[in-house]
Amino acid sequence: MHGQRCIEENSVVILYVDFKTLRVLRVTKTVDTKDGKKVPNIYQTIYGPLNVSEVIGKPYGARIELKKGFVYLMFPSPELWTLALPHRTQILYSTDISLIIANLELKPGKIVCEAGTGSGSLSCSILRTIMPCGKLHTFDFHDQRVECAVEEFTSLGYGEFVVAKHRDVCQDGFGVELTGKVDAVFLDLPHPWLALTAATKVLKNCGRIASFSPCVEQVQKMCVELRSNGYEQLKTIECLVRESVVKTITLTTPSLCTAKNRTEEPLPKRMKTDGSDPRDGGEATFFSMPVTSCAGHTGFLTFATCMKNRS
Amino acid sequence: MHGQRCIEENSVVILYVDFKTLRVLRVTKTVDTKDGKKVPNIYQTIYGPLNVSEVIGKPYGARIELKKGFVYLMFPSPELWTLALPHRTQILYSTDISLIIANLELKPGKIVCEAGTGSGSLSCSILRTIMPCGKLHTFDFHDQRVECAVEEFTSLGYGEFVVAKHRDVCQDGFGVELTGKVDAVFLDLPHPWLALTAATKVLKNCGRIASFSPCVEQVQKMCVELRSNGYEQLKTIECLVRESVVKTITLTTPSLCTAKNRTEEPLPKRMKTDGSDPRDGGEATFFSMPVTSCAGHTGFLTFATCMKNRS
Amino acid sequence: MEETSEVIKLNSRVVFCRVGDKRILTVHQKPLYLKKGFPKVNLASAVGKPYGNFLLVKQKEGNVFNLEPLEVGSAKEVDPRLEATGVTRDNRDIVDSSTSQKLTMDEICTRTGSGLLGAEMIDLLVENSATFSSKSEYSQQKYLRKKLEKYSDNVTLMPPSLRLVSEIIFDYDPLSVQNLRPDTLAILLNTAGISCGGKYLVLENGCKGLVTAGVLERLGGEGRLIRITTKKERSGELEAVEKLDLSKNLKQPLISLPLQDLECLNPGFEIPEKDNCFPLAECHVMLKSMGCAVLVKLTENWLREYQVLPDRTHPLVTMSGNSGFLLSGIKVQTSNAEFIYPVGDKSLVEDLDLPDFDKFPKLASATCYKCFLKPGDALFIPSLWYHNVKALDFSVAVNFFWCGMRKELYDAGDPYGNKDPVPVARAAQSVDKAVALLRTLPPKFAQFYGRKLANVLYQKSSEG
Amino acid sequence: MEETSEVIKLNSRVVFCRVGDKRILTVHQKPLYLKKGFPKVNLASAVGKPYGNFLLVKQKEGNVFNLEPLEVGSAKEVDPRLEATGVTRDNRDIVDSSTSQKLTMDEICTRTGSGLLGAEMIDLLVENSATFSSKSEYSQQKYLRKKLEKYSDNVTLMPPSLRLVSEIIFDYDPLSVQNLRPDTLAILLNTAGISCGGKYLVLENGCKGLVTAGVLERLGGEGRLIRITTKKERSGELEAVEKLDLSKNLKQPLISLPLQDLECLNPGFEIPEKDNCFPLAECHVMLKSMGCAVLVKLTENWLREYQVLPDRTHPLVTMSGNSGFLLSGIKVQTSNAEFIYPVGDKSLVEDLDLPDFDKFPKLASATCYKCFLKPGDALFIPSLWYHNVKALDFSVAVNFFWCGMRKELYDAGDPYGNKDPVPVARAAQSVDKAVALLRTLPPKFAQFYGRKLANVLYQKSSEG
Repeated sequence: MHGQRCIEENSVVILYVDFKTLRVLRVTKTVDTKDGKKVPNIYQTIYGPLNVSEVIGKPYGARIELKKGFVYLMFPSPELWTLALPHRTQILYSTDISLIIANLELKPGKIVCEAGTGSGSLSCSILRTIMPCGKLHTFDFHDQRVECAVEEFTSLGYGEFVVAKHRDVCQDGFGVELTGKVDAVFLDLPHPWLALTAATKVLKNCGRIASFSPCVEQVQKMCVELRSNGYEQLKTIECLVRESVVKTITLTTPSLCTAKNRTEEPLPKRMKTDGSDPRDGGEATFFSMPVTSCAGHTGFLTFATCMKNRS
Repeated sequence: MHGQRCIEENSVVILYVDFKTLRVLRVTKTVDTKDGKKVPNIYQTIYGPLNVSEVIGKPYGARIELKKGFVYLMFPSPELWTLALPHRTQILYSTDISLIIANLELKPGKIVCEAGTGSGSLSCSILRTIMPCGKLHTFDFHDQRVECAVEEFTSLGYGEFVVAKHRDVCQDGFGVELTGKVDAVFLDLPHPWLALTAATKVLKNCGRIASFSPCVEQVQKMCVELRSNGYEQLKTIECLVRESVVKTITLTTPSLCTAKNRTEEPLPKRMKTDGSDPRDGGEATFFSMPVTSCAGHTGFLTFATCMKNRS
Repeated sequence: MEETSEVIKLNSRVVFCRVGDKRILTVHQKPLYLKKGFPKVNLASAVGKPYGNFLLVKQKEGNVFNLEPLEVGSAKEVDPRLEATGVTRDNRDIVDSSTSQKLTMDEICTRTGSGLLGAEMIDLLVENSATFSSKSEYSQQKYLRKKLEKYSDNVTLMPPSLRLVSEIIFDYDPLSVQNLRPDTLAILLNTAGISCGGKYLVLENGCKGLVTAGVLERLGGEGRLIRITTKKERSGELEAVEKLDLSKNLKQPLISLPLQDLECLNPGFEIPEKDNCFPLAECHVMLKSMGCAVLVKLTENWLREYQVLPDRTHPLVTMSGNSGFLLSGIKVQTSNAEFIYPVGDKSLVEDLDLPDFDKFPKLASATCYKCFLKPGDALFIPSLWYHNVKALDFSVAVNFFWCGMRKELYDAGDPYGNKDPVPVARAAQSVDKAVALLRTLPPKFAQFYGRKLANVLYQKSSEG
Repeated sequence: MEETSEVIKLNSRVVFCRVGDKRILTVHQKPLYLKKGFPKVNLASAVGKPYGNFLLVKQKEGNVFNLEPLEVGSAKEVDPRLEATGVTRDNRDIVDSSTSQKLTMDEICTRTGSGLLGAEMIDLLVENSATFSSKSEYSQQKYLRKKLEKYSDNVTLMPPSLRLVSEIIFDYDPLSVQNLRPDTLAILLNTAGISCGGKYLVLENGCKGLVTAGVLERLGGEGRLIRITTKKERSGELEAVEKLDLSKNLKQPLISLPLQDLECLNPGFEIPEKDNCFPLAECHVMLKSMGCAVLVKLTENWLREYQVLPDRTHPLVTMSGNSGFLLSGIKVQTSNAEFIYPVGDKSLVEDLDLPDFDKFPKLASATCYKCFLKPGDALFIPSLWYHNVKALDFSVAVNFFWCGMRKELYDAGDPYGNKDPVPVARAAQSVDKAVALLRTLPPKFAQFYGRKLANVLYQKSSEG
């Protein structure tokens, strides 16, 4: 995946239109019309039509001029994929994904089980981390979701590192062939404790488990069950991210402090930035402040270690 | 209380030694020794002995020179009292106190019930807000605590605005004489729902209730009971305070950016402060950053309105 | 001090709460339009009734609703799923299809006769929704909220309070009050120790008068609130005070003072902004270095609100990210006199530009304000302030001395007003005499009585 | 790629966990002193056994403990009240009197025979404490923790992982890694998209190599990690890498590059500090204005940890207040060429200091770096960079041109290397010819085939 620098036919590209508009684009020269004809693949954007066959051969990150503006062709990293993908379920966002990967101790070569697959946003991040010699076994009780996920994994180039199955792990477990072979299990289920016996079966000694739940009651129940199933090092966390907006402004002395004797000691200014509009004669500076409204809660993450040489 | 600008005999003063060391000082000219003799009241501090009779007549905020340094004589505001008082129980800190007072809609003239009294740190803030025509009825099931609190309220000048009683409100209620006369009730009890019937009895229509609990389970139970007792506008909040440390430093250009062509564009500096040590030839500036470790949890505050024209 | 009226009065303000709508209205005789597509409400129908829960009941004539108090026991519990706020801003829901409701609008209107539904009718909507049970918790909440916002006949009327006013103004547009969240306002008021009868100064810019309103409420009509106003005072600047519906008596402590009148006295403070902590960090450094305050703190507060429902307890999915910074401290006495070695009306320090710190070590602790005067500038020096002037170039200074006391108290031979007033000079002579007398005693006695007399002198003179 | 050994090996590193003590040790033959007043532990006794829970068992000779694996089913559940961390820092407890324990130390030692207690013996201590039941929850936890820290015979041995290494280093002293909390490290590694086989550059200063260790772990031995080192590289700079016990193969991607070697290429970035967000906000402005990155974000993250126990669920009473700021963005292609109206090897813009924006509107979007050269200075301009030089005074410039390509590819008559290389000039001639040919067609056709041929030209030339 790291060797692949240029966009090829049948690649998947994330079309960056603006920071709020990211679209999944499959690079084909033609598309089929309803009546079965093949016509050139033209993708409509607010900046005008994009002739998709023209992007073949461009490097990822390339800027494409359209009639009324430009777009970027981005590599489908798990983060961009998460922003652009069709949400079939509530998805996990990148902060929680980062913490899950770190706390499950994932790295190349690890064997991981995931239930449910959902929209596959976590799956992609797991795959990027465990490739090229690890394996992800992902399960969902929703048939369609599994089908969609398999197709997407393949188109993103993860196909050979993932096994996606339609199964209710609470009832049917993760499969006997995985017994004692799994390094980490991730559960995003309404009743995660129902999958705990199955998880314990497939986990190696000192294997890690993670569970994502939006409500305190689920966490409370899960922790009781984890302890009584011989899990240790329980840790329940929540991570909130606050973004700061950075704005370039033209500095004026506040009208409240216009006493004459202060002119020799001007307000402190930040370094000027060369990139500011050269037509602007004023002195550009900037300030940053946290956003007014931010995500207050996604869910609680509970982690534990499966101890097999006791209990 | 606002007229009182100078320290008198028998005043209570908070002795500010440093930001970590605040002491309650009762201004008496003499103290009794163990064998009943009266001797001059000398208070020992790390900066040397303080002859207490000398502070009589000084204004609050006065600075007293001692042999090895100086101390300040502070007015016993509820905030300083909270920092200096002998902790008989876990106390409420000023952030939670601020929210309780605002959400109970306290102002001069309000009638308030509080259970338990504890160390009296909230009581003092309530009293300051409802004086001089409101009244605080405070209850504790611990006999000694009530006695101490009464003594302290009197010495701080709140005596006539507070009634402190030794009573278990969960069993015995707030007293029939208060029925329908109370604007606000505050509960800091392990099982606050046990006092809910009693609270409903004394509260006016549209009166406010607040409950402080450290654990989620208490909050869960309390909310169920509040709803089934006809309370509305339920709100459970938690407020965390993060302090920033501000340090004055002498600015040096980071060693990583010593390229010669950058000397003409020095690092941005903040306004110099006149108060920095005049002996220091360097260019003093400052930075602020949040503290490394801060309070992560005190308790959850649940507020509600008692609706009496329904259910 | 006055009691809040416990019944609703004509021409008073009330907080009007309906699902998704909380605002402050004046109880007029005429029915009010509340929003587009919603019938008029006759608030006057609630006059004389206690605050609390009401039902919207359609009148026979016109599309007008009256308010009728909910009788004891008659109300059905409002669906607790709706008490959680902030739900509407969650965008992770499955899109709600408009065709999933089996009942048509006409059927709804026929069944209710009024176009409004009681809480008990929501069940009907839910039962007849094809997709409700398959929705996620968030979507169900969103659905119920949407329906109730349209059809609910439940209204609560409350007396205005700072709590409700600050919540309503903040929720409507946090930036209109510079993100001054109700919890931050609460901490501000309590930290400042506002209480009945006190004297306070407020410089509030762009917060719609929330701070002023809060101080006035806690003053209870007694004391003084000096509000510094700037040239740019806009209309609506005191919106919060108006919404709080304070009586004339409660507003009486407020006086305004234009900033210009203060400026010449301003020793150089920046006006704290709240975008980031730098301006306040600067003030922090100043307060500490001047030694005029203790327990100086710079803080930021986070508010987390929780949805607490059976089996569905969690923090709200959106939160306010920013409510500025608070700087606090308690003023203490600074005593420059002891740091600058004064003798008579002079300091012993010869050269203030290059002082001899070995000889005058305490000078390092003194607070010093410096400024440069240009031709035409004037500097106001308050009485009893030690000062030092240095001419950088050829210069002629013109001094003017205000006589704050009666004229005869000043020394006639001292046009500069540097000398002690006549009575002080005389008192000093008396003290000198007393000292000479005490010195005739053995040292231990001289010391003891010296302290005692000094105490008497201090106390009696400050009583005067 | 390699498998972590599932049994403990001699001379490998293990994470040693006992109540209140978590650290990374090397499994030596010799017994280890762990702390004052605590007997030696013979880690070698665990060699060949799987990671997990062990009991400390006293040996007959010497004050040495061996590690014996806990047999299945033999362990008693560790008191769950102790799983919550951060309890010890709470200072609101009632002071624990040392006389409240009825059992003396001698009695304890007699009963256990070893000076260490199993978890089951803690009950005995609790039963014999006069004050335990009257303590608050916090005090009980503190009490139990103190006793277990002294007497517990339970030990867990784990293989080192980035999770454990980053927790141990951060918990020991957050300031030693500039408050780089494990969650912040996790977000950093994931946002950077570290994966096996990639090429990464790390400039890490004062974080004990945590970032380097994290990248190496995720590279799995393949790819490249260029670590920029500064002159001040201190010992212990790569403590995290050492503690992680990476094999030689896993360390192989790491190469160091001194910052000095980079400096001449540095276009003027500040090194981001993490004290506050200003340095990163500056970088944010630069990245945005240069147009070289999208989705540029400046974030701060809060971590809340919860104690989840039956009837005692709450966030921990202390938390980390500060883990710095993270700046992230994704690099995209910038194309100055289209903004500066190039024709041949010149720009059409006549005056770059006072450009005519009406005539050249796109110029406003161009990125421009400016610098001043003093006598003796040299400026390296990478090939294919458009540049403009203006002499402020009388000046003689000495230029040196590197020939990155074979010599014969350059135009012999162009010592400045400004002209296109010979093959390009020739290709241009061919293209001109093609254009002239296409122009003979009707405009619609000329346009259509022009695009087609341009596409062929682009694709084929980039394939080469």
